[in-house]
Amino acid sequence: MSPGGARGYAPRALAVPAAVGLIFLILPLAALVARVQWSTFLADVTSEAALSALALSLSTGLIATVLCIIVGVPLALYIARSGPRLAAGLRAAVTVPLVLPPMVGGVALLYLFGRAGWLGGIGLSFSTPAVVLAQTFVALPFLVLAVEGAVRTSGVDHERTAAALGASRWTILRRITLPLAAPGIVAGVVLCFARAIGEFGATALFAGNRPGVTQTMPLAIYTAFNGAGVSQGAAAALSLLLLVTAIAVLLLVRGWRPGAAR
Amino acid sequence: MSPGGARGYAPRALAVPAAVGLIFLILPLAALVARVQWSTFLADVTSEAALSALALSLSTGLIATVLCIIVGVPLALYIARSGPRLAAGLRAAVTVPLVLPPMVGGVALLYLFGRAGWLGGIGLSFSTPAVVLAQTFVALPFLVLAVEGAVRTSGVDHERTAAALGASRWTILRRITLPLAAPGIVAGVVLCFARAIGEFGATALFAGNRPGVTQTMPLAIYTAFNGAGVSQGAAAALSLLLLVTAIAVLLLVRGWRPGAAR
Amino acid sequence: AGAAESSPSASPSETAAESTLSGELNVYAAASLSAAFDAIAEEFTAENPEVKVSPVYDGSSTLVTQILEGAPADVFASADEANMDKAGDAAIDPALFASNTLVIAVPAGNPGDVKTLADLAGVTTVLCAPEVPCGAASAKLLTAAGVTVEAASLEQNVTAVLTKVAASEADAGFVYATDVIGRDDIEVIVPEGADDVVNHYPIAALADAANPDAAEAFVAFVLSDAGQKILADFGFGKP
Amino acid sequence: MSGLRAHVIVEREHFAVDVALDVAPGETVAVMGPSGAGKSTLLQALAGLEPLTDGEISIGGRVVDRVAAPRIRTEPMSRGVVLLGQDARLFPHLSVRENVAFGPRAGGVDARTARDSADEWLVRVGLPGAGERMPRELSGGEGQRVAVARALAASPRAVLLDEPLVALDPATAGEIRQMLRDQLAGTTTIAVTHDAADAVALAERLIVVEAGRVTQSGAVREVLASPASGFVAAIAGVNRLVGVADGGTWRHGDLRLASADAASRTLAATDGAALAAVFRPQDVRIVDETVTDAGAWRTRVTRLESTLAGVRVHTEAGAVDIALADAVGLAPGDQLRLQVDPADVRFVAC
Amino acid sequence: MSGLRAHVIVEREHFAVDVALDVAPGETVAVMGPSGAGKSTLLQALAGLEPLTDGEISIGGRVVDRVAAPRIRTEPMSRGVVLLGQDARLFPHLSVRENVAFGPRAGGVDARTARDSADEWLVRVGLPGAGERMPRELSGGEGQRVAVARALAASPRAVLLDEPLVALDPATAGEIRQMLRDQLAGTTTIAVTHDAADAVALAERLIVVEAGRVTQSGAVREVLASPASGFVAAIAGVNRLVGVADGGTWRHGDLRLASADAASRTLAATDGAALAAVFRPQDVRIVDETVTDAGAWRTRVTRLESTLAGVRVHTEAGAVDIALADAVGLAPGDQLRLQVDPADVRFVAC
Ligand SMILES: Nc1ncnc2c1ncn2[C@@H]1O[C@H](COP(=O)(O)OP(=O)(O)OP(=O)(O)O)[C@@H](O)[C@H]1O
Ligand SMILES: Nc1ncnc2c1ncn2[C@@H]1O[C@H](COP(=O)(O)OP(=O)(O)OP(=O)(O)O)[C@@H](O)[C@H]1O
Ligand SMILES: [Mg+2]
Ligand SMILES: [Mg+2]
Repeated sequence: MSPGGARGYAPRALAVPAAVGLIFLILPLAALVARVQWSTFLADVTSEAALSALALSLSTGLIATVLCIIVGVPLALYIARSGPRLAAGLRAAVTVPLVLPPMVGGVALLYLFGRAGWLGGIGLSFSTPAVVLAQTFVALPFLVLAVEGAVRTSGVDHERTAAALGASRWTILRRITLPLAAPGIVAGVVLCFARAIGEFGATALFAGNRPGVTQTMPLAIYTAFNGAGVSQGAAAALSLLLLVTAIAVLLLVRGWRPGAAR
Repeated sequence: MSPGGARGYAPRALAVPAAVGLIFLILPLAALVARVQWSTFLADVTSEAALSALALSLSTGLIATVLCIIVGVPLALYIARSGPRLAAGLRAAVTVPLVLPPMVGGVALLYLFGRAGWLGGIGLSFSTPAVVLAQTFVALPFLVLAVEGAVRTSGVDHERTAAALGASRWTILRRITLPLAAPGIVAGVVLCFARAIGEFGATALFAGNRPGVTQTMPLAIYTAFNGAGVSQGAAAALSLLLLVTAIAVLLLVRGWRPGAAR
Repeated sequence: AGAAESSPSASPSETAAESTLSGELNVYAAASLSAAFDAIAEEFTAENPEVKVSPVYDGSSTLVTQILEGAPADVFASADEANMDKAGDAAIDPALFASNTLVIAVPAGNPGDVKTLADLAGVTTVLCAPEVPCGAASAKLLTAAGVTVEAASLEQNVTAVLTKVAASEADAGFVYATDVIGRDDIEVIVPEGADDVVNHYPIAALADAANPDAAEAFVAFVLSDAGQKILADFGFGKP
Repeated sequence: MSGLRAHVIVEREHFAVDVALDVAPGETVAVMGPSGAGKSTLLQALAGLEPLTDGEISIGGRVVDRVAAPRIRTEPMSRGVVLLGQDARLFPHLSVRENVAFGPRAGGVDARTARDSADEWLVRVGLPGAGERMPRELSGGEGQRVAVARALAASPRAVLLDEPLVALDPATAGEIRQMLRDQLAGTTTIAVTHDAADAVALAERLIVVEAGRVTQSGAVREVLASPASGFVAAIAGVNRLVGVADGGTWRHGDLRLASADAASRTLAATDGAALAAVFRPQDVRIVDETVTDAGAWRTRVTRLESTLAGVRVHTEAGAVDIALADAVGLAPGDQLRLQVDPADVRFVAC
Repeated sequence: MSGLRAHVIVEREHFAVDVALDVAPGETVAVMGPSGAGKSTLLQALAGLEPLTDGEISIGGRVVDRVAAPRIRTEPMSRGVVLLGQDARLFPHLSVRENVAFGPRAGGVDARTARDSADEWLVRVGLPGAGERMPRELSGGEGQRVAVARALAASPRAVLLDEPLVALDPATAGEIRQMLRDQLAGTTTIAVTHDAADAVALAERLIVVEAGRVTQSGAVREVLASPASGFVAAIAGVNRLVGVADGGTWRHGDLRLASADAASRTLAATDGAALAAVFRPQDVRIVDETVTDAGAWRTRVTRLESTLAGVRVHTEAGAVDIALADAVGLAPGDQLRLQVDPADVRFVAC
């Protein structure tokens, strides 16, 4: 691919708003980093509570992302291949947990899975699975909507060609549909994982804030931040830890750099 | 478009996880609705505080979305057309506000734009623009990543064709790139608007909670929820109001039903 | 302003001597209690080595919602009586165990030159929202002093007020005395009449406690002299 | 190997295909027709990519598509038919080898075997060593050849080829045509083409589709020799003038042709009916105005077309091939007198 | 209207194009070459879609691309050149009319005018009334025609056409060819094609590109008549045997040809050198083994190809066209004796 070609022909002036956007995203972070208390930084980020919260965040975040992929990609495919009316309805339904302030989402989950809830018998609330559930609930819409956009953009022509070559539906899915929509799926997974790992409100309500069991990084940050008598340096340090780890994970995931095509 | 063709060839068994996903997204909402106190519902949702919060949420949410589009689409285009390494770096930068618990994002914004912050001179604190800024900060990554995925999926071939027909970069952008990536852009805008309108943590910290000025719907819901002596029925009612309005707005936006192509 | 519905049942030494308590004890406590309760838990464990105390800190209203929805809590320590009331029958004989008073927090260096309650009217002041306990208390204090303050923002909790003040965003704000212990970016002014607006902290073992004996013991320990001393060390007032 | 028998009816807003065909096991049938006649629609319906409005399709004796009750609709992947579409549409994220190996892999062949067979196919289409390349690194003709290899590598019971030799230069096209002939021997094949040479070289039978209907069909050379429509005359490269049989002669304007040997029976049998005279432009001569022999007529030049051999002069009544030198000074609008030897003319009912 | 002068060097990993060309203002030049020869790469480089590795391009006397300092690189949209790519690549989200009106609109023409002109162009390519349709509702040939209309409607200073008539049946192709001839008269044009008939009908000059280099160029008929390579012989449909000039005769195996009139000068001038004999398959006859006249030679059949006119018998030394009936019993491997009249042979230096 010729460099000129691969880059397309976006107007050069767009570099200005693009730079504004980028700076706007990065600058607050810089301001945050500037406020980290480096004297206690190492102690803050290596405390047992911090590390166990980080481990919990990563593991639940990854499990939630996997769950989101398992149910979200099919849902996205289904919406992408529906007629305009049905698709609009389904998309609206998927948008719900996105619009709901996460705390309300947590309350809703609690109403559903809590003691008096319809599915209270399962006894999920206030356990590690509850964290995963809360994260899945808030992160799923991101995956679904991003993947749906990508699948719709890539169209059905290649699927039809594959069908005409005798490929089964599963083969088509695995070898054609998903790889072709890969950039969008990667975007969706990134959004999903990031949202899951940053999830606070719903987890706080639905899963609670039990160190080692349901206290994820954002809850630990919240506790550090709200804890009486503690300065916010610890919270900033923990935020930085979460941030660096999350981005490292995302960079490690191979698909994270989809390049042009394999 | 033949129906069989337009629907592609996704395996039928995927309907099962898709349905699971859909139900999982909808059921908690149903549980929430079940807990709404219908006796006070009308009073709750038509109280002046509720309506002014709703109006504020919608207006700031829309402005934030527009801001996100203005800076986010160029940024997405730029990332989509960058080489794999640069793109990975830029994507990581964009992911930051996504991973950061919104509360921390709010603190970061405060450090940056607050009176004592680097850009303190602007004097944004406790004002409606601060709400917009907080929403833009948390919502921008969603737009950027979703749009980038879609633009990358749709490729540069048609842009090249348009260039070979003498179209300027702006014309190509307006008539080719953006329309072709429309499904993904719509997805991105939905994600962005929903995230902006549901934003709580950053707004609470950065903009504060001034009824009529910075008290958006999620803040009102939180207040109702935390209000001593008040039952949570009001919070549920307000959540429902926010939800219905947001989805109505999304359904009204014409592009929300992109169909196959115009 | 204490409540004497419950009396300390046993002295700590007695408990230690006879301790047959064991298992996990989930203590749901208001966020503002975190530092103090960490210390209490440590002390309690020292006396009851078989008991593993797991404190869970969050806003009182969040905690009470969770308790009502079946959270595995044994003890609930609320930052206000309203949320304890919400727990209703779930809480067994709530007892007040601590109190807290409001102070005026100003940024280091006091840029607004705040000295009295009356000065708050002329500077950027943030308050807690009237719906939440600290807001209600602030309003009471101001009303009592006859000062009208146009709040720049009605924050959701004390932390938000503190953050705004620490960031010099606001020139002053009401927070609890215990919130500012050990902070060097904040200066504290104790307003006149603060003692008249006291926030009381109730604690109770829970009816659904999985470990009722330990729960009862923990509540007793908090109310005991040893517990009270620790609370005092963290700036809490007598119940 | 299995025959294919179908009655395909596809209706669209402004267009309908209604074609019945019956291809014997192992037979190759060519389909030709003007642009937009419905050829691709026909193949897509056979492949299962386009739903039938009505009709029925059976492959190897098994009904795979039927609109009338009991409704049957076998999916494309289960028909055992492979379609090479009009667009090459290689999978952009797979290497050339992976593209070619796609069909065998989908059919359950193990990776190694599929890979080797893909490499063999690449040799057959003249692209040895191209396996590692990505589709975007191919030229148009190379992509077309990979698409052909991909379709054939799927070793189907029946093959549907939609313009397999498009985008190829004559030299390469000749080689691929030969390869197709060899490889498809014994495979039931329907090939849409725009080049009569393909039909002659590849197929036993030719079906002409115009505006969604079959207008002519039969052995390839027979169809080309007796064009039933202007379109077939154009692909056969012959003149076709419609006139009337009139007492043993044929009339079209001032052109009268007497029956010559073989044609006499046709002429006699269709007295008074419309009848087309078919003759090659190279058999026509420009003659003097003075010539009034049988087989001469006056007409006007409509356009001049340069051809490989010289110039083809199109007139209102037939075209005539002349040498380059003879075309000097000729222009559209000129009046000409043409003549054809009745012995060179075939009469075809219409 | 402006001339085009270029030296295009594009290097890729396994492939390089190095072509110099000079097209006079208003001239039409055809480019032919085997699949993968670099024709599309050449056009893309001229259009600015493919960066030069080296060389220079000027259009209308203005340098638009130069690798050597001072580096110049005018963007595709500013070159005043329109490229009709090998893939139609219609904009899928725009109606047919909007597709055709795209160029004019991009060039600043107002909506109404662009719309009307688009409709005119649709009439010219035989698709009146198709303006409202979407590209996915078009057949392959219809899409191709819309792409042609879209390219020409942009009224460029120079047009680059990459196989404009591909995917069209002969009848439609003839009409579009005529339309192109009329519309492009006076517009500088480079047309890549695989059909010698297109080159003859459309272009004044023909440039043959093989493996990235120009191997022959000149007036179209002249190039076709004296093929300098097997590829050109194939597109011209003639035999080309390479032998040596040897004292006034030409030898290739046991085939000896004496100079006939026109060729004698060439033969004499190139004594001892390699020389190609060019003759048409239809001028070759199969003769008895007993014939030992000049112009006869023995060879073996390699394959039989059905053609419109009959059968073309390919041998190790040249092909011969025979009637269908005469091919009965002939098979690859058979020995044949062929003969050609020296008067029908052209000798071409190589
Ligand atoms: N999806 C569609 N919706 C509506 N009409 C269509 C659609 N696809 C094709 N058509 C129309 O149906 C007719 C037949 O199209 P088809 O592609 O079968 O033609 P074709 O014979 O293959 O032509 P070509 O030789 O140009 O490829 C055309 O008139 C075309 O415009
Ligand atoms: N992006 C690319 N990267 C690497 N090689 C390429 C690329 N595009 C084309 N090629 C190679 O460059 C050569 C020339 O390709 P080009 O498309 O110019 O051929 P062409 O003459 O147009 O052939 P055709 O008649 O088949 O269209 C081919 O060998 C092709 O494989
Ligand atoms: Mg077709
Ligand atoms: Mg090409």
